[in-house]
Amino acid sequence: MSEHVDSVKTYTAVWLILLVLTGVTTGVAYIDLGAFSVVVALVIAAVKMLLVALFFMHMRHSTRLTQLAAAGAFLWLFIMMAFTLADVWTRGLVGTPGR
Amino acid sequence: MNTAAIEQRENYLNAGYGLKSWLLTKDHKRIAILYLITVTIFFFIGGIFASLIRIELLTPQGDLVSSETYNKLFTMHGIAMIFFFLIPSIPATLGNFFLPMMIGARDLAFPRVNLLSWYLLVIGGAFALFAMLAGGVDTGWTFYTPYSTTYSNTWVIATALGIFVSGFSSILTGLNFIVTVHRMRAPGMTWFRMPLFVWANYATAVIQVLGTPVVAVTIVLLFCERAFHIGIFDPALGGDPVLFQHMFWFYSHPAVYIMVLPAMGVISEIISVFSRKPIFGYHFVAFSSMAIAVIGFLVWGHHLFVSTQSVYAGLVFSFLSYFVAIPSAVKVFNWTATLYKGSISFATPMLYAFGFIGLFTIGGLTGLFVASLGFDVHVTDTYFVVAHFHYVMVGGTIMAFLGGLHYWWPKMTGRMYPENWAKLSAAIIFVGFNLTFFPQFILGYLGMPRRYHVYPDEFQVLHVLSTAGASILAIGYLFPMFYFMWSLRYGEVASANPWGATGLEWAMPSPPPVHNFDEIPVVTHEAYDYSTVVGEGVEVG
Amino acid sequence: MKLPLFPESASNFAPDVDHLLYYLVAVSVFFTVVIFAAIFYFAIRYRRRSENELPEPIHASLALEIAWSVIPFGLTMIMFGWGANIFFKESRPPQNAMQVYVVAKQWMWKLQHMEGQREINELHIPVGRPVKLTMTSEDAIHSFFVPAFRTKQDVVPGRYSTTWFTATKPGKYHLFCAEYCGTKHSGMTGWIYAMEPQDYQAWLSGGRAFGSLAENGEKLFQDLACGNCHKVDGSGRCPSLAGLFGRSVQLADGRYVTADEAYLRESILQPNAKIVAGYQPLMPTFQGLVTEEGVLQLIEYIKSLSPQPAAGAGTTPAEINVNPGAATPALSNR
Amino acid sequence: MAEQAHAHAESLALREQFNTAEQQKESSTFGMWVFLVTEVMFFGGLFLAYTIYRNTYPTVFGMASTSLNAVIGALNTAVLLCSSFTMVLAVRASQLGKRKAIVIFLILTLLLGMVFLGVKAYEWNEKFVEHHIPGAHFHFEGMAEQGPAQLFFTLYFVMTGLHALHMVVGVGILSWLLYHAARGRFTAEYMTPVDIAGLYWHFVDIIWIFLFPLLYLIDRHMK
Repeated sequence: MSEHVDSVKTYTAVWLILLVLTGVTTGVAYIDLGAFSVVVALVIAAVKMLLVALFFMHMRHSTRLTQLAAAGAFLWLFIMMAFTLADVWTRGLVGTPGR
Repeated sequence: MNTAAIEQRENYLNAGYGLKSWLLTKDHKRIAILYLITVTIFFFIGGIFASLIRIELLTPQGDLVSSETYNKLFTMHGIAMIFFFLIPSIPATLGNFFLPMMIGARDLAFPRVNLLSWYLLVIGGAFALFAMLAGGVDTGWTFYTPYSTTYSNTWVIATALGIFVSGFSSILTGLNFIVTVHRMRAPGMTWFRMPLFVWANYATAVIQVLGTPVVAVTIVLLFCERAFHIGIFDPALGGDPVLFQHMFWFYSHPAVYIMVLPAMGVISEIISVFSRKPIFGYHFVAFSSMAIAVIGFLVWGHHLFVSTQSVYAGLVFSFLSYFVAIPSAVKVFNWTATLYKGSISFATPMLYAFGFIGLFTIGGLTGLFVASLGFDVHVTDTYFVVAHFHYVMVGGTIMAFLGGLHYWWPKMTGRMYPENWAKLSAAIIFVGFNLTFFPQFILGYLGMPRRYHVYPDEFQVLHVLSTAGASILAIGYLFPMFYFMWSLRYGEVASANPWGATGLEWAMPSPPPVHNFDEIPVVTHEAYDYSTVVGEGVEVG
Repeated sequence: MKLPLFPESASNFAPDVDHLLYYLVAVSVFFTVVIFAAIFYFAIRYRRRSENELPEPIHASLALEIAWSVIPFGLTMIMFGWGANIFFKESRPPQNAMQVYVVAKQWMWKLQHMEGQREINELHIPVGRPVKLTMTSEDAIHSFFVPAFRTKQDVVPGRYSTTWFTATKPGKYHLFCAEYCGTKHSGMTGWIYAMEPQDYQAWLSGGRAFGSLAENGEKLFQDLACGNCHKVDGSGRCPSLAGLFGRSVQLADGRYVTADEAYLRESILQPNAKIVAGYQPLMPTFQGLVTEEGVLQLIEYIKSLSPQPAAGAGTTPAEINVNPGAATPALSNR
Repeated sequence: MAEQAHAHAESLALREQFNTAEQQKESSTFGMWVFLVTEVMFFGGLFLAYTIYRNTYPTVFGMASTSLNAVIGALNTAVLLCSSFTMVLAVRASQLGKRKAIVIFLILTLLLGMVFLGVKAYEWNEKFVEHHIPGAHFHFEGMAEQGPAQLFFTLYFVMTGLHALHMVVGVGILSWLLYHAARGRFTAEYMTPVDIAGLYWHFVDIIWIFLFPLLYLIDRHMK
């Protein structure tokens, strides 16, 4: 009944990459990349998340439904952020305080 | 009829007696009955607050209660009605009872989680009730900061905790419905053979799962700010009160679709059965439920048009708010088209369905009014908005809830309700409702602000009209309470399919056995194929 | 027994909003009548004659579905455009608007004219002249709502919010607080007196003046010793304030911000939020040291340092040819 | 219909509302994923507040973030990643039905989880000593007005606090799992609880994967 079982080798490889990426993201933070540093931090975190989700959480061979659910969660997170930032970033753009 | 025959046959009601069999049940039907009792209690608590408000507003000076009490009255009316009646009512009672049966399952995917959901609602309700009895809360059901965190000295935290706990009841019900619909449909029950009631509850479950956690975390932040005086939404400490409004309405607008979508599902069932025709444009009505669920998350900013939200965000939210109105319009047109060339019976559920379509149409159209930026600037926070959402919530959800209750009562209890009393109360409710809330549209455009305890005396006549309507409405709501109880003992015994309906739930005896189906049915027909039902000796109630 | 069914139309926005209302009501009545008629006709025409009657199932028609999706959508887009147009006009007060400062506090409105007049829960304004209100709150969120003018704007603590209107009909109009703000929320009301320009002038000169806002601002500027750092020639450790108002300022992180009232208020109460390029974050916060009225006076003083005369500061308003009594007076200053 | 579960071990029998064991497992897994969706939205609200306030007070957030110890944060992240690693090995062992391996890896995961919580407690105590806990005694050096700095630490404590709470719940689940694994309840046929606990644990790890850079590493170069 057990579906595809990954090998220990795969898990170890993913684990080591994750540790390396943690080191990288910490190191990169000490370099002054200006506004770009938050982008780099988020990209590295996203890569680590995908690694954990695909390999450790067996997303690779799970049903399309669970993949859809995960994608849906991040789409809704994006909707919440995008529309709230749409307000915060365009406040006062019309030149009148409070509009 | 042989009432004795009902007693012998084993069904979910006589499968066990005593408190333990009810309080520890894992049967979705019994949990639905527990929910029915809980939401009815909260409906009447909310109703008492509503009648006090309406009596208070008879006079411009506000002679019945002090302003503090009045502020608590409208707040507790809002909280009791929204969080403890409207949100759980249709999904948790009618949805819990009939969704598994309609898709041919023996129970929901996680029966114990279902029971936990009911307990969470009761615990949350207990917190809210304690707060009401201990002194009440006066922040409005919206808890806007910085008033709720800094300036209100009432039971804000206890009530917020109650809503936080009952929110998880809504989340877990949604989770249960999604997994059940995806994983436990009977063989042959494809997505487009499912009844539209199941589609509506599925779309509601998606909203519950995606929206409710955000209000949960907003309440956590509200609690932190109020308890520890740290400024998340407090402008003096650099916080942004409008951010609270964004996070609150991100959930609370989709929450109004949690309240109305299941009602639409009930109406689709009733319209189809009592005109004995499949719903016109089944696919469009099904997809419009999903469309409302999705687009419902993109429009919350229309609650913030005058709250110093930026003009450009206002434009975006106003534009998208018109997108979410289209699926609702499509539904109303399809229901009306279903009546064409049908065989329409005027049983009580159908009267409630007609009432729903009429009142929901007015409610929806006035939604178009308030979605328009320039117009909303004038009418937001006035009685125009109060009238709009009561037309959709009371004229829509409660009419559909009563219609669904009357439609499925024979199946739930094995007894028929008294038809004439039911028709009378439906008529009284319809008249009382319109007399209560239509004058409020005029009041709103005149500029009468919401949540006012004292008002200029030129508004008094309209308020008196509204209060008169409210008293008729209150009487109308008492009728079903009595004759439903009466029908449990003296009602005519109901057959398995008194209305000639097509759902799987009508294929089993009333009241249904504990495991719903002896044999999991194989579904071969479309959703509303009446050729399979008419022809047997069908006594129509 | 007074029973008004329609609010007075007393501002430049009122006719627009009323015409939008007529359009909205027309569309709604049309659809309501169509649906009600269809239901009643079908219900009676196709009522159930016999129990075993089985009507022909009719499933769907794509054309009909598209029709009753696209047509209503078209109608709603007109609603959207019309409403957005009004909203956009309301968000940009004209340059020559008469400035009034509003400070809302739990359960009263404090209004201050440029010339120094202070009013509680009352606002006297001349007819035919655009009036811009710059508002803030000292505690909870309030909302400045004048039904006769069809305008409403939340007054949020911690920032300025703006609303403007031009009274077109002399009279006494309700002022309500429209955002729930506590015990006496329903008592936080007042009156707007729209007066003929000459009556307004009489009221203005008659009222006890406390010295114009800018003068009080200058006194406060000296009391708080702002001058030690903000020297006029800019030699101090802080930027000079001469000619600052309305200018675009470059911040430490390179962004450009126009120095409007909101920027000045934030720089006084939370100086570290936006630091000017080339300067250190040395300025202490005046949060709690300066009242909201004090901040307004300081801003008026800083405005008076700007070269172009701040609109309405003490100058007699230009004669506006308003033909009183006309239904929708032709406003020359549009 | 489906006869009782043929699993020979005294595993949880097939729930009566399911027809096949396969349907029960898929439902449980999908149910957990839907629950994780609600958790994403729950933490999402916090990330939204963080994004807005970091956007409004970039410099203050930068200065406040540099007061946190990034090295300890990085080590703690490594500890949590190791616990995820041992957890997935435990799930793999349960797929193969190797009872002893499940027990060992669960113990390792539990230990690493507790180490993480211990380090967290140490960091919080350090913050307490430095008066960085929001509230009456809050004071942050070199900052004119304390408001926005207190805002950062409010978000810091609420986010890491809720994450730690989820860790504590995770430790509880793992202990329950360990108790049953030790008694041989999980076989190759019935390992759903281990799988689901794994999903939850990995999710809590993913939340920390985002919390660490966003809270600890803002403008680290400014020091």
